[in-house]
Amino acid sequence: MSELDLRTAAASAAPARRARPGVGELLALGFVLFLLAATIVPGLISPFEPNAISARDAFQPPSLTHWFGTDESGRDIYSRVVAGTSTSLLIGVSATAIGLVLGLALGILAGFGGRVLDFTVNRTIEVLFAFPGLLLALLVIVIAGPGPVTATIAVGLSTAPGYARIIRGQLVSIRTSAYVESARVLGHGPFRILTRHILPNALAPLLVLATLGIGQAVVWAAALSYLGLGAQPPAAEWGAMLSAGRTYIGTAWWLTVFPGLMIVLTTIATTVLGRSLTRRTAGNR
Amino acid sequence: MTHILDVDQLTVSFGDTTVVRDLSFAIGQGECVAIVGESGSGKSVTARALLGLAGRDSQVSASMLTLSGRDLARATERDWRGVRGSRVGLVLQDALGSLDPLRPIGREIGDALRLHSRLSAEQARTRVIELLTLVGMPDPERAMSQRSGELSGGLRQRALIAAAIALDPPFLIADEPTTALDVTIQARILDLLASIKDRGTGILLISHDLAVVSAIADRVLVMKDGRFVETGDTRTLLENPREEYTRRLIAAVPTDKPRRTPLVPSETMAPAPKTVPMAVQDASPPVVLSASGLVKTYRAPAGRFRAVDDVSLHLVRGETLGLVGESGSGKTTVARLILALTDADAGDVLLDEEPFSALRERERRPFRRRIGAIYQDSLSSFDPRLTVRRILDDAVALAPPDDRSTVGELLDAVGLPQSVATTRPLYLSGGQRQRVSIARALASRPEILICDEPVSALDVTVQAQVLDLLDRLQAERGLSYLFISHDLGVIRHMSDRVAVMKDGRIVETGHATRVFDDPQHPYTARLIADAPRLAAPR
Amino acid sequence: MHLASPARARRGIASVAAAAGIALLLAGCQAPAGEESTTPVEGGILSYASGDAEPTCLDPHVGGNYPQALIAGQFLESLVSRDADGKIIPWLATEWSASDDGLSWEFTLRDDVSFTDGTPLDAEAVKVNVEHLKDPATESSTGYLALGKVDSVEVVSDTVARFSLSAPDSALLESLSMPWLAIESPAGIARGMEENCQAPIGTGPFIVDEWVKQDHVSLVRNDDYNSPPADAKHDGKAYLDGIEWRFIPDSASRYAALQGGQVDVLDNAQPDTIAAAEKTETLAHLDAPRPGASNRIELNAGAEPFSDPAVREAFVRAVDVNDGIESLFFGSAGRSYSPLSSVESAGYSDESLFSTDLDEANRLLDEAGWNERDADGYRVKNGERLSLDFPVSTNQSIPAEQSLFEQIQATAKDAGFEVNLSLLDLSSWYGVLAQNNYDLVSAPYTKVGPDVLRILYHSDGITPAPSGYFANLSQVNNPELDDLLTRASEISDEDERASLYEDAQSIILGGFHILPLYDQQNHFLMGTHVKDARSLPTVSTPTFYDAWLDGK
Amino acid sequence: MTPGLTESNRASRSRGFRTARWLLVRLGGSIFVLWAVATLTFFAIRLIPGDPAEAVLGGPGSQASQETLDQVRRDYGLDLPLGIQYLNALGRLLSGDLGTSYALKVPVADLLGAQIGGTLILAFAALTVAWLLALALSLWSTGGGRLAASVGQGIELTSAALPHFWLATVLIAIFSSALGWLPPVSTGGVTGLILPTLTLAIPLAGFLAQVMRETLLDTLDAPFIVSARARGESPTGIRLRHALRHASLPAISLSGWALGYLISGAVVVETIFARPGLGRTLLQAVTLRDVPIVTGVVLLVALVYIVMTIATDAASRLADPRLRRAEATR
Repeated sequence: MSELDLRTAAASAAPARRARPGVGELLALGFVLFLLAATIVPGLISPFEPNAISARDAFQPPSLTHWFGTDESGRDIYSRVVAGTSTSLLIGVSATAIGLVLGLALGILAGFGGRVLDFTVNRTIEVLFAFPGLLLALLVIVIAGPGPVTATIAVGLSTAPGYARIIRGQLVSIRTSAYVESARVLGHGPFRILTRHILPNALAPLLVLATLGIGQAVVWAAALSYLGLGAQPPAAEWGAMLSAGRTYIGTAWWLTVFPGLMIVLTTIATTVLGRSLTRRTAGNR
Repeated sequence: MTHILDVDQLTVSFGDTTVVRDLSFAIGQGECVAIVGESGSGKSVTARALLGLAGRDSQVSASMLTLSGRDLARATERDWRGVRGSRVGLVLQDALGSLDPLRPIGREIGDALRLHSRLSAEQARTRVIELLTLVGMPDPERAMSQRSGELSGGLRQRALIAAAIALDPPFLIADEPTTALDVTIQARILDLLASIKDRGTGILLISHDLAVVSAIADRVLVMKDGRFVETGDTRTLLENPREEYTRRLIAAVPTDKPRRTPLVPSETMAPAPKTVPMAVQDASPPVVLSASGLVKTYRAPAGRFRAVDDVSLHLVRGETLGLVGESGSGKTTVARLILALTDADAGDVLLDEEPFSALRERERRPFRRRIGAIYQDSLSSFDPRLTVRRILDDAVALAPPDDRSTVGELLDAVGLPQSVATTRPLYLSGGQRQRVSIARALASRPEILICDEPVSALDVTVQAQVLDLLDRLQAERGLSYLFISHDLGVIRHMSDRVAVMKDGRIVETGHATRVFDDPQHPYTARLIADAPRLAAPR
Repeated sequence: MHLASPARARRGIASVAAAAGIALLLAGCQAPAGEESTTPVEGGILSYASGDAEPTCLDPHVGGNYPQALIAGQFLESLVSRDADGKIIPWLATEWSASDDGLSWEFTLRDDVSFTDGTPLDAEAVKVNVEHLKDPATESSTGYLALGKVDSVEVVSDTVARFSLSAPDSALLESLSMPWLAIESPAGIARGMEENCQAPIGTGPFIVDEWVKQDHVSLVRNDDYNSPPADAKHDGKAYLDGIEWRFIPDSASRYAALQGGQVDVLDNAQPDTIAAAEKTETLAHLDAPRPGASNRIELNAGAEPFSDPAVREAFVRAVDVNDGIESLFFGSAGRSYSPLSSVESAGYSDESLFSTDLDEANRLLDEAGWNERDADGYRVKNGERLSLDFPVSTNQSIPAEQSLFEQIQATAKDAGFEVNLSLLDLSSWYGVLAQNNYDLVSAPYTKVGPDVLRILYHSDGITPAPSGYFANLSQVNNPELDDLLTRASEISDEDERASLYEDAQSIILGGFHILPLYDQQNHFLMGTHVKDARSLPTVSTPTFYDAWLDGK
Repeated sequence: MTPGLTESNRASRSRGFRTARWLLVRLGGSIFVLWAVATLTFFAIRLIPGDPAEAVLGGPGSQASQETLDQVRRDYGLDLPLGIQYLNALGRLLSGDLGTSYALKVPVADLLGAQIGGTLILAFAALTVAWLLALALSLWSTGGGRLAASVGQGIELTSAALPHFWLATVLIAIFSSALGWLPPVSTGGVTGLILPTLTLAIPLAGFLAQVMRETLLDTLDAPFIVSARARGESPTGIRLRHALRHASLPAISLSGWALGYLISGAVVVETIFARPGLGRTLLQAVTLRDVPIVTGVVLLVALVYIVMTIATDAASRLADPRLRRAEATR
């Protein structure tokens, strides 16, 4: 799932064309704040109990009472979307974190481990790349059994090679950068150079990468949910809602459109924020 | 003389900012007019405005803008397109960037023909070869199918000129056409422009360096803050500058300025002492650094390639050794070998007669602070996350504990305001960055500074300030400099002794005055002959 | 419109030899009232969209699952069939008789039938087929089990085959009516498994022409066909030129393809699309519940907490399923209160046992010692939560059913049950069952006749096969029930048999071992231009022998 | 000026050699990757719970007897030590034998050979369409004003964030059910390919357009664009002759990755649109624990990915002479 590769390309290639926050950035920020609220205090912003079943109220279209309508079991979709935020984001965040940590480990091995290790790790990354994302995820799930945790690990694993490649590139370019060289010329020791220059400069872009990755991880987790390998009921995870709702697309579009909208908006908002963060933190020209 | 270009009250603004104000000038057939000014003075914007390329958000107005008889003051984009290429050509700095790296030269040159003429493919091809021959491209047939990256800098610039004059436009704009080129190549390009001028083409030449333009410009327009401060015939202007600003520009050119004369006629900065305490008084000053028999080979596509071939040099306390050579001659590799950033294949570097390059990195580290370095691209040598204060603090920590400057003192020493301490180098100007870079080099109390093209990326006036600063610091602190540059003017002005490098070898070495006045090696002689001087056109 | 209405004409044994012309005439007269009675048109390829898994082998002897049965019905035929009333009728066998002790059965075969490879259908072929099914190398599962009591087959004459049984088997005819025991050409079988899996050779109205994996099976008409079951509408070859049997796993795509006319018939119709189709003039609905067991949730009595009958009853009383079935299935599924499918005449219902009564459930649980509740509202006993694992196979439970389970999960919570639903793929699901890690499970079982009860609830069914599989998932271990089921499977008198099964069902229901939901759903949607398609009353697979395409 | 010439002469003389060496290194690397993928898959699959012998016998829920299980273990060599099994599998692989499917009992190579065509047609159709969409979108969004730029970015982000299965459902609902324009399932013809292709292409186009737009903007800022405009080139000419080439470079080099992404997507898309192909085969094989097929698909996909990566790298080298030089001076 190395779209991260190109996302960094996209992110890092986005120079400071505009400095002041645009409307898009403000909207994205607003949406992320809404997501945060939905994660921390879902009860405050959802009018109904997300798992309250009422078979008689099933399939109600959006109305003033049920903003996003009700699902096949009469549950309020808006409340479920809000309740699902934490699960979905948790999957997105953990998967990204797993991918990043693995990627960091591989990247550091390759970036610092000398020629042989670099070669080995590079081949490893290539091997992992040769398993396209979903394929790797499928294998992991088949081995470890389905469920949200496995899905998270699977998505994380399959994003790892992408991160590893970026991190390695980052480390190598920093290691050979003029400022690391000038620190050597001054007489600074390797440990100091590592902690003062290399790691901080390599890690800062990772945060941005992470923001960009979360949205994609949510999308991938949703795909696993469609294959029936994701979150378990009655958890109101977006991907699960999406795939459960799509059965009824012909008769009750709102079941699948609103969770889909959340996924799309989350990805857009995090990407927009990630990009603006890149622009703001990029000390490089 | 008929005017090819008539401009009256040209004003260019971006939003609320006016960058060019009320310019009026004319250029005649076969005349070369130069606009000279520092970066940001508005000279490039002026040039582009004459092509209708000032930029999407610009507002351009002029009471008159006539190009070979066509009124372009109210030209539409379509009108402009008819003019560009056919009536006016443009040559930009940095031909590597100015030619599409993905397209063959022949296609790039042929574009103007394709757009403005009805030549058949075969005719166009013949014309392109003709043009390439005209600009002095060796083997034009071959060059046609090459891409810009496959050519050397000089050939690229020739190709770019060929593209600009493809349709023989009566007017040519050359924006810094020789900046970043080696002196010998620079001279050839200027010759080429001169020959184009002689064919009757009017040329507008844009540069920050008076010495460069003085070679071919008939008239000079000195520009500052979007206005002309002084205009006039080149000889008059050089010999009798009326304006203070023009005088500063002239003074800043280091060529032929004696060693240790300030290049900035400064009111604020005290003139550096004429005599140097140690270097001159001490009968035989100690050798602080010596390198002997340095060899470095690199793997190249076709076999191995000796970047540095048996180079020996030494540096005594308080002196400047100038290392001059064209790009690719191995200067920078020598610097890296001396700094022990690259392992030499053979040869030794001694610091105070003690082994330096032979040490293991761990053993060498304590000695590193004694050799400082400043680079051409100072920005990239700073950690982008750190502020100036932290950059300097990091370096101060390496100085001997009993001999440490504060950040404030360092900033003072390089003539920077204290407020700079809290900013990051990205937000400083080129001159300020180079000062920070010098301050950092000084912070660890070194005895030697390796200066690798420290002023090559700077405007002449800023270059003058930095050179003055280096001079002053050397005098105050008894530093020894290994000063690397491709610019003979700078080298001559800065060096006590000079070593000339060519193809990895030192071909000539000796006291600066001797080398420059009486070059022994033909290569040195050619370099000196080609260096631009402040002089009216031939 | 229920095309599989019991009103469909039956013609009995007499029609076996009837001429095609007469059959056509009859078919014209016997169309159900209200349906346009037009003359069948010959020709056309019917496009069928199957939502079931693509079979791994087209020979239903190998393994033996429902997807195989669906398609095998088009090219293979059985010795006997069943009519809409549940009565066994002749097919490849014209008549049969059992010895008094029930240990020997003689089947008389039609003498004019050949397989599509030219091999004649004879007693030897029947013998080969039974041996094929009983050979471990065949890897038969369903057919092998159904022939459990058959020791051997003896060729009495070309047209008479004698089955020797180890014990009387009242379900033998029902078993033989199933497509998993269909008769294939011995020459076809002799080709070996790989080839036979690709294109089994039978006597059916269509022939397997080509199987493009992951896409479709092309079936072409058998022009020499002459062996329709006794309840078919006509004789002779089929009207259709062939069938393109496509595999379209996604239900939404399948329905969209039907709407767009890319397919003519689809199976596994989802409840909401059934409701939508019934409102659409150009679409027709065929509801054909599968025989055998009803679709029910098994309560695993083999482990805590359901080893306590009171807890089982409490669960059954606590959960509310009627509203959910009504809303999720849009009226396409009727509530069942029986272990058996509504198509089984032996089915016995007891609605009274399944009224929702939360107070009663709470009382039962309190009495059973589950009288504390934890912070989450779940009941606790000895520090253990009243927690039920409910593995759900996403391959077997349609989305509506999964939603129903979620609703059960929610209503069970009111009584203090924690239901842990886990959605699993088929392999994982079997894995969980084999490891006995479940308290609730829904595992449909299709078989002709009430003998399915013996497979599902006889204590023998608790002993796992080497793979870990066992059929008695509610783990009922009741000697009285075992006795009833064994006797029923051996008795020959129909009435006594029915009464024994009624007693057995009463025990199963009364012991709260299962929570019946509805029949095993089996809905087909088709364009109204598809005429006279019906489902076979054996295992409710569709048959297109009588079908024809109108107009298009 | 002469040094420049000799240098380029030297460079071109060794170009053939360099290309050959490059290809050799890449091939060597590919063989390693294939071996590693095969090895990894072989051992990873042994971690799957359950007895492979059961998968042979009709999968889970089989009621096979002990003798049958033993028979199958012997037949498939499952009773041998793992190391021997591995070596056997590797030996078979070397002779091009991918084994026999547990569930379908046919040679895996035959089966996948019949399936790969569909997937590749779909993937390449989607890749092409994605390319075109991305080009059109990025040209449009960089050509118009600020509004076009914002709308363009919005479209890019939205399309990149669409899960395949959801997009497929929506496309079917609109174009098949509501409008009746396009078939929702494969029809063998071109019309059946449109919706699955779009489903795969739209999110990918979103990704590619992001990269292309950035490159386009950078390219349009480059000095050679000023040169070209100074020659009188029109905005369209600038885009077609200059910007487009540059913008397509990252897209070319991403195509290897993109193909992997598309094959991942094919698992879902082939299922929804009922198309035969590797993705659907894989999903079924995973459900049935059909080890030889899973291994075969993984290997085949890895092979396709590797071939595609080499092809795109070669294409990049061809299109961008800077890459060849960078390598030469490294």
